[in-house]
Amino acid sequence: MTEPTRREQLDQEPTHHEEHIVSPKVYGLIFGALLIFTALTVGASYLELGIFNPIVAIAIAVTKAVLVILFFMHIKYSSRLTKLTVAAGFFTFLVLITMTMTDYISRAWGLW
Amino acid sequence: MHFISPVLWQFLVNWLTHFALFPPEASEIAPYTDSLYFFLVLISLVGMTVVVLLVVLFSVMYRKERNPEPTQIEGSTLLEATWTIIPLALFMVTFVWGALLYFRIYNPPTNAMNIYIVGKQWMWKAEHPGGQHEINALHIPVNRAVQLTMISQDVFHSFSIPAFRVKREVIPGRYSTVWFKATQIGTYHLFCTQYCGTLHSQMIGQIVVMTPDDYEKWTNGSTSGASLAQNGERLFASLGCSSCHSGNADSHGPSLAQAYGGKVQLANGSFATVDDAFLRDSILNPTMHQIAGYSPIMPTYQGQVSEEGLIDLVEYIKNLNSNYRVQQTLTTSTVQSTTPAAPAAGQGMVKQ
Amino acid sequence: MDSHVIATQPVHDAHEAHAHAPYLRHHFETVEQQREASSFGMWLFLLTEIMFFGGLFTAYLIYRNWYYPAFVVGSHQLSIVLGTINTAVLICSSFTMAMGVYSAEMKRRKALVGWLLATIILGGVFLGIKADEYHEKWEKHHVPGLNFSVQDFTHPTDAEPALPLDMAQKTQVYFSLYFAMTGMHALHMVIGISILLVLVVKAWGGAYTAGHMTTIENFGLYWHFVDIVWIFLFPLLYLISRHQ
Amino acid sequence: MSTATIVKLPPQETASLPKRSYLNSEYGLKSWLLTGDHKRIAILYLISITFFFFIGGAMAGLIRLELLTPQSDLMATDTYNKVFTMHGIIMVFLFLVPSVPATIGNFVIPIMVGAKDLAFPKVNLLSWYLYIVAGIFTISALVLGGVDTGWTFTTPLSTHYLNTHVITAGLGIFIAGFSSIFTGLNFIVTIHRMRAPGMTWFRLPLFCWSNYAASILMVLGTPVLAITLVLVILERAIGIGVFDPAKGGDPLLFQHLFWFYSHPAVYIMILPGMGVISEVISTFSRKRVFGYTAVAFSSVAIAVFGFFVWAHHMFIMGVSNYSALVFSLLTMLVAVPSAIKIFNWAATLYKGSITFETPMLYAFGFMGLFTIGGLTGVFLGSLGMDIHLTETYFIVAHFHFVMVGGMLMAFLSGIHFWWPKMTGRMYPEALSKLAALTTFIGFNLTFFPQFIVGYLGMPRRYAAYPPEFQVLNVLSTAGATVLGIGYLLPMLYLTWSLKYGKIAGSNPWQATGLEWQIQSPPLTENFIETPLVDHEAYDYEWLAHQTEHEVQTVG
Repeated sequence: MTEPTRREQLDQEPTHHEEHIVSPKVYGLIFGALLIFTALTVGASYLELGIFNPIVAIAIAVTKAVLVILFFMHIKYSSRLTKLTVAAGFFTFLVLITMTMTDYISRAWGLW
Repeated sequence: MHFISPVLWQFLVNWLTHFALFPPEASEIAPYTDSLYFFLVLISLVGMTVVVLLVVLFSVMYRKERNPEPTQIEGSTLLEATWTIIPLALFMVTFVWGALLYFRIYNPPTNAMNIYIVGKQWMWKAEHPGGQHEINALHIPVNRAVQLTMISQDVFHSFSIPAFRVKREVIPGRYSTVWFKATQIGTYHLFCTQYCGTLHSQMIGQIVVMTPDDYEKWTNGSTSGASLAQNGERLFASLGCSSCHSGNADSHGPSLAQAYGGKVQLANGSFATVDDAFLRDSILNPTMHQIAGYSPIMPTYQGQVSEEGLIDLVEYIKNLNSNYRVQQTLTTSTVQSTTPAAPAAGQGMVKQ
Repeated sequence: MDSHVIATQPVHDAHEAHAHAPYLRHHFETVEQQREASSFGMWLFLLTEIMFFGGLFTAYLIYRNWYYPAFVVGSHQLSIVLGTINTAVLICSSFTMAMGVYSAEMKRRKALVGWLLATIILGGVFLGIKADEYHEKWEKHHVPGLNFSVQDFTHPTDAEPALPLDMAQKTQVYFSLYFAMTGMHALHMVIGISILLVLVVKAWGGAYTAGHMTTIENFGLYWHFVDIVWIFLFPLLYLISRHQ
Repeated sequence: MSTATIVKLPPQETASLPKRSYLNSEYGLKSWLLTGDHKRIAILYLISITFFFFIGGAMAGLIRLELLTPQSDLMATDTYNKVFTMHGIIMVFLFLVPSVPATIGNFVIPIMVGAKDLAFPKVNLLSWYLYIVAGIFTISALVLGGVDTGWTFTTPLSTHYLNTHVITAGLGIFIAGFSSIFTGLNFIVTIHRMRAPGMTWFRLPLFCWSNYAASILMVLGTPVLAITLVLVILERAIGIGVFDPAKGGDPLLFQHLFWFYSHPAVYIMILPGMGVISEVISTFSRKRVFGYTAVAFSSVAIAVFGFFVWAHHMFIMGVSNYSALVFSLLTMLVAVPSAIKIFNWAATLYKGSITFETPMLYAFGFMGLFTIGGLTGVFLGSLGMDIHLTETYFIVAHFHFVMVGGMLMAFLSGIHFWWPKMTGRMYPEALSKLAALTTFIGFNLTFFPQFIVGYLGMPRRYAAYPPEFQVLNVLSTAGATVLGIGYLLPMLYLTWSLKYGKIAGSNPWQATGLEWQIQSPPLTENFIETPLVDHEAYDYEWLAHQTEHEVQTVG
């Protein structure tokens, strides 16, 4: 049995990931997109969309957040572990909201 | 036994005579709660025995002197599945049983008589529909379903009667209800179990369960003159409610006659049941309970009516069987105490 | 190989002369490991930040459903122009921060300092505008607890419809959340700018352009996170039913 | 010592402590207060949590003394309220949450995974300083006149109806929260990124798994408590309206947010303790833990499910009945992984070669008491049963069985287990067994009567109670005295052993963990060379082979 060097052992770690440098062009594009989305969301709030007003606003905000996370924060180029970490955060946040809402929504349903 | 100090001796006697494992089973619910409790104690005993037995048995059999060489075992999926599934099954039974009990405890029967409870730091105020007021005590008849509509004036309290196995949080700004049917005559503890400040441990009282006759006597003996509904009527007039809720077709507000218990459509399209909580909220936050077809002109009475006043109003509206009473209130600003607003006291306390 | 795998005996001279990079801390094996550890650590910290703001968002969601008219009117008290400008400013600052990270990656010292300074200025502009908005709220008696009056909502002077008193009082809940949320966000901005000031000085000394730039990267993550929070706060607080 | 013992102390004539270790690498107060060494920080934590444990314990003593008689005669009711509030705050936030992770975990986790230190030594030190600042805030709240909200800070009581130092105490807990976030963050990164070559996830000792699971809860749960406390403080200080029913807020929302952290916090407290038990049971039965994977994943399952059950603290508080149903069901599910653990530990004993050293005695105590604590948790998770039991002494007994009977037993077990590693010296075995026994008896005498008095209906947090509950309360107070002695004993003989204890040698228990393969007390850098791991955790055959090999080469 040949003894693997420490360096090799570390490189076999599944979480290992090569660093990727994002080019200014990508940053510029994302920057532009974010500004456009900001304009869009302001515009959309002046339209009468009924129930879709908040949905559109949230959808645009989520899109913007995803762009920032993927590109500005390099998640697109990060290891699976980092992606999982971000996902875990949002998942727990959703647990907090949905499980709290189970109470608030069903309170109005009457006693039984 | 002379060598035992008198204090200790007294203590021992006290112990032997007062030792109890269970509070009295004084309500219809109590036996149900106790049977679930026995079931759970049984499960626990069995579980405990299994664990202790395994630990003791293995400790004896496989102690180093007897078994110097351990045998390495990886694990056993079958065994692990067994002790995953058996507890899971038992816990599921517990869940279903507990849920059924919960329904039973928190679902009042429709014919329950209603008593209002107001909690405040640090006392319980009970208001009977006939106008009897009590502090830190509650007189109820035996074998009669009693529903409590409770609210707190300040912080969270909790209304607990161990002998009845019922308990419910008393919440500021919101009615909560609990019901029970006492089955044994006697006097029982009433506790506030939610920590509510300095004198939390003195927010206690008595539940007095009486025979129907005694109860009748007690109600007659402690009436304060006007029933809750009559007080409500007076308040209704003095707040000027009748100017809009006159029941006429052209009035600004919806008719209140026989509104209680029905469903109304709200301005936002949803439907709501008109219950005590709805009535109370409508007085304090009319905008949030805007009934479809009416304009939002009703002012809020927040800060103008005490919780007791609200209870009077709710009780008054609850007992409005026709608009006649409202119109009478409209025309006569003073209330004749000779005309009881609620029908007969006994009837009036029965819901529907 | 077993016997020497694990050190069982103390060896007096344990300090081997490794050809370590100067910024490699003693307990890491490789630079790679160190960088990944600190980036992962930063992400975990941001995870706590998500949950920190998560509590506020939950409260917001519940009260917005309960008191929608109050939230609409409250929202209309905010200046959409200032809000939009601030959003744009913050997005710009995120961009400059990203470019700062890029400059560090490219080992361009002056560019890095420049981008960082730009980020500081933009952050300062954001806080300035925010302070102006807060000041206006104070003048208009919209600060719950300290200085609040429902006058503007029950008897509006502009085109807004008047709210009934009970709903008007609920605007307090809106403004409480407004101040709690934007206040927490602003606090994060203040902390961010303070750190940036230190970073600029160090960057000027060339600390991050010699190959070790984890600090800049991690700070970038923080700054972008603060930006994301605002991306949600803006539509939630400023843009409720603007069409009404 | 009987022949059954597996303690292999080095021959006493020649025994000596290693010349160089983390304890004597540097001298002076400064070298401790500015240290980056995880072992020294663990010691700092150990000293500070012991300090707070005894303050909290003194409060518990006062509570029990007051409850000796039905009247509130020892102290006024508001004093009593302040005492139990302080007892709760100190024990939960300043003792239980940091107890095992910040002391034992801090000390052994880096060594267990084969690292030289935690990933962020400075953050680790910062976490200790935050803890100290939190402690100062809490103590000053106490000194300035106390706080009487109960450790749950229930609104609107805490925001509008009290004149005590709620803000000071709240800030203390807020800061303590960040201390625990940083500890958790450090553990997660260390376990992910700092493992030695060959140390795969499934070769990790179970102590690492359970601390990892607890760390997830710390990182994700604590911030919600932090923001909730910020809102309470803001509401109290300047009167914003988020929870205030008078302004349209919902006081129940506070409960939701508070318990979103505080229920998982229970698992933050118990999971690391479970990790200790896995190590101890395995070591003293000389067997690998039965069903390693099941035990490892049950920790993670507890952590994940832990986030879905919080509203079971609110069944009677006016949450919707439908919601209560969901939360009760999920509560039943979270009980299952704990059951799996208990049975797997019991099965580990099967065909082992068991010895009964002090840590093992504490571990047996844990198994018994935690089983009772866990099962009574099922009582409280069951909707209908909860109505009668909640807010009574039953719930007090339940969580003391889990927290004191479970967690504190595990903590003491762990301290005795790793004491030789931390200090290089053994403690007096007979005395420590006596302490374990005293603790067990005292504990049962203290808390078992509380189940009965709880079912009888005695409400918690009562300074005065109806006289018919006195007998059980007297039993409880008597037990508390015994329990107090049980806790003072280790304090004394462990301190004694620092100077006079026998030299322990590197592996007195013949345990398999990496931490036992290095000298005791360890070097500052733990390992001279990064270890290469080629065996599973709890591989006693590997260990036997290892010792044999040594004997051959030496001899």
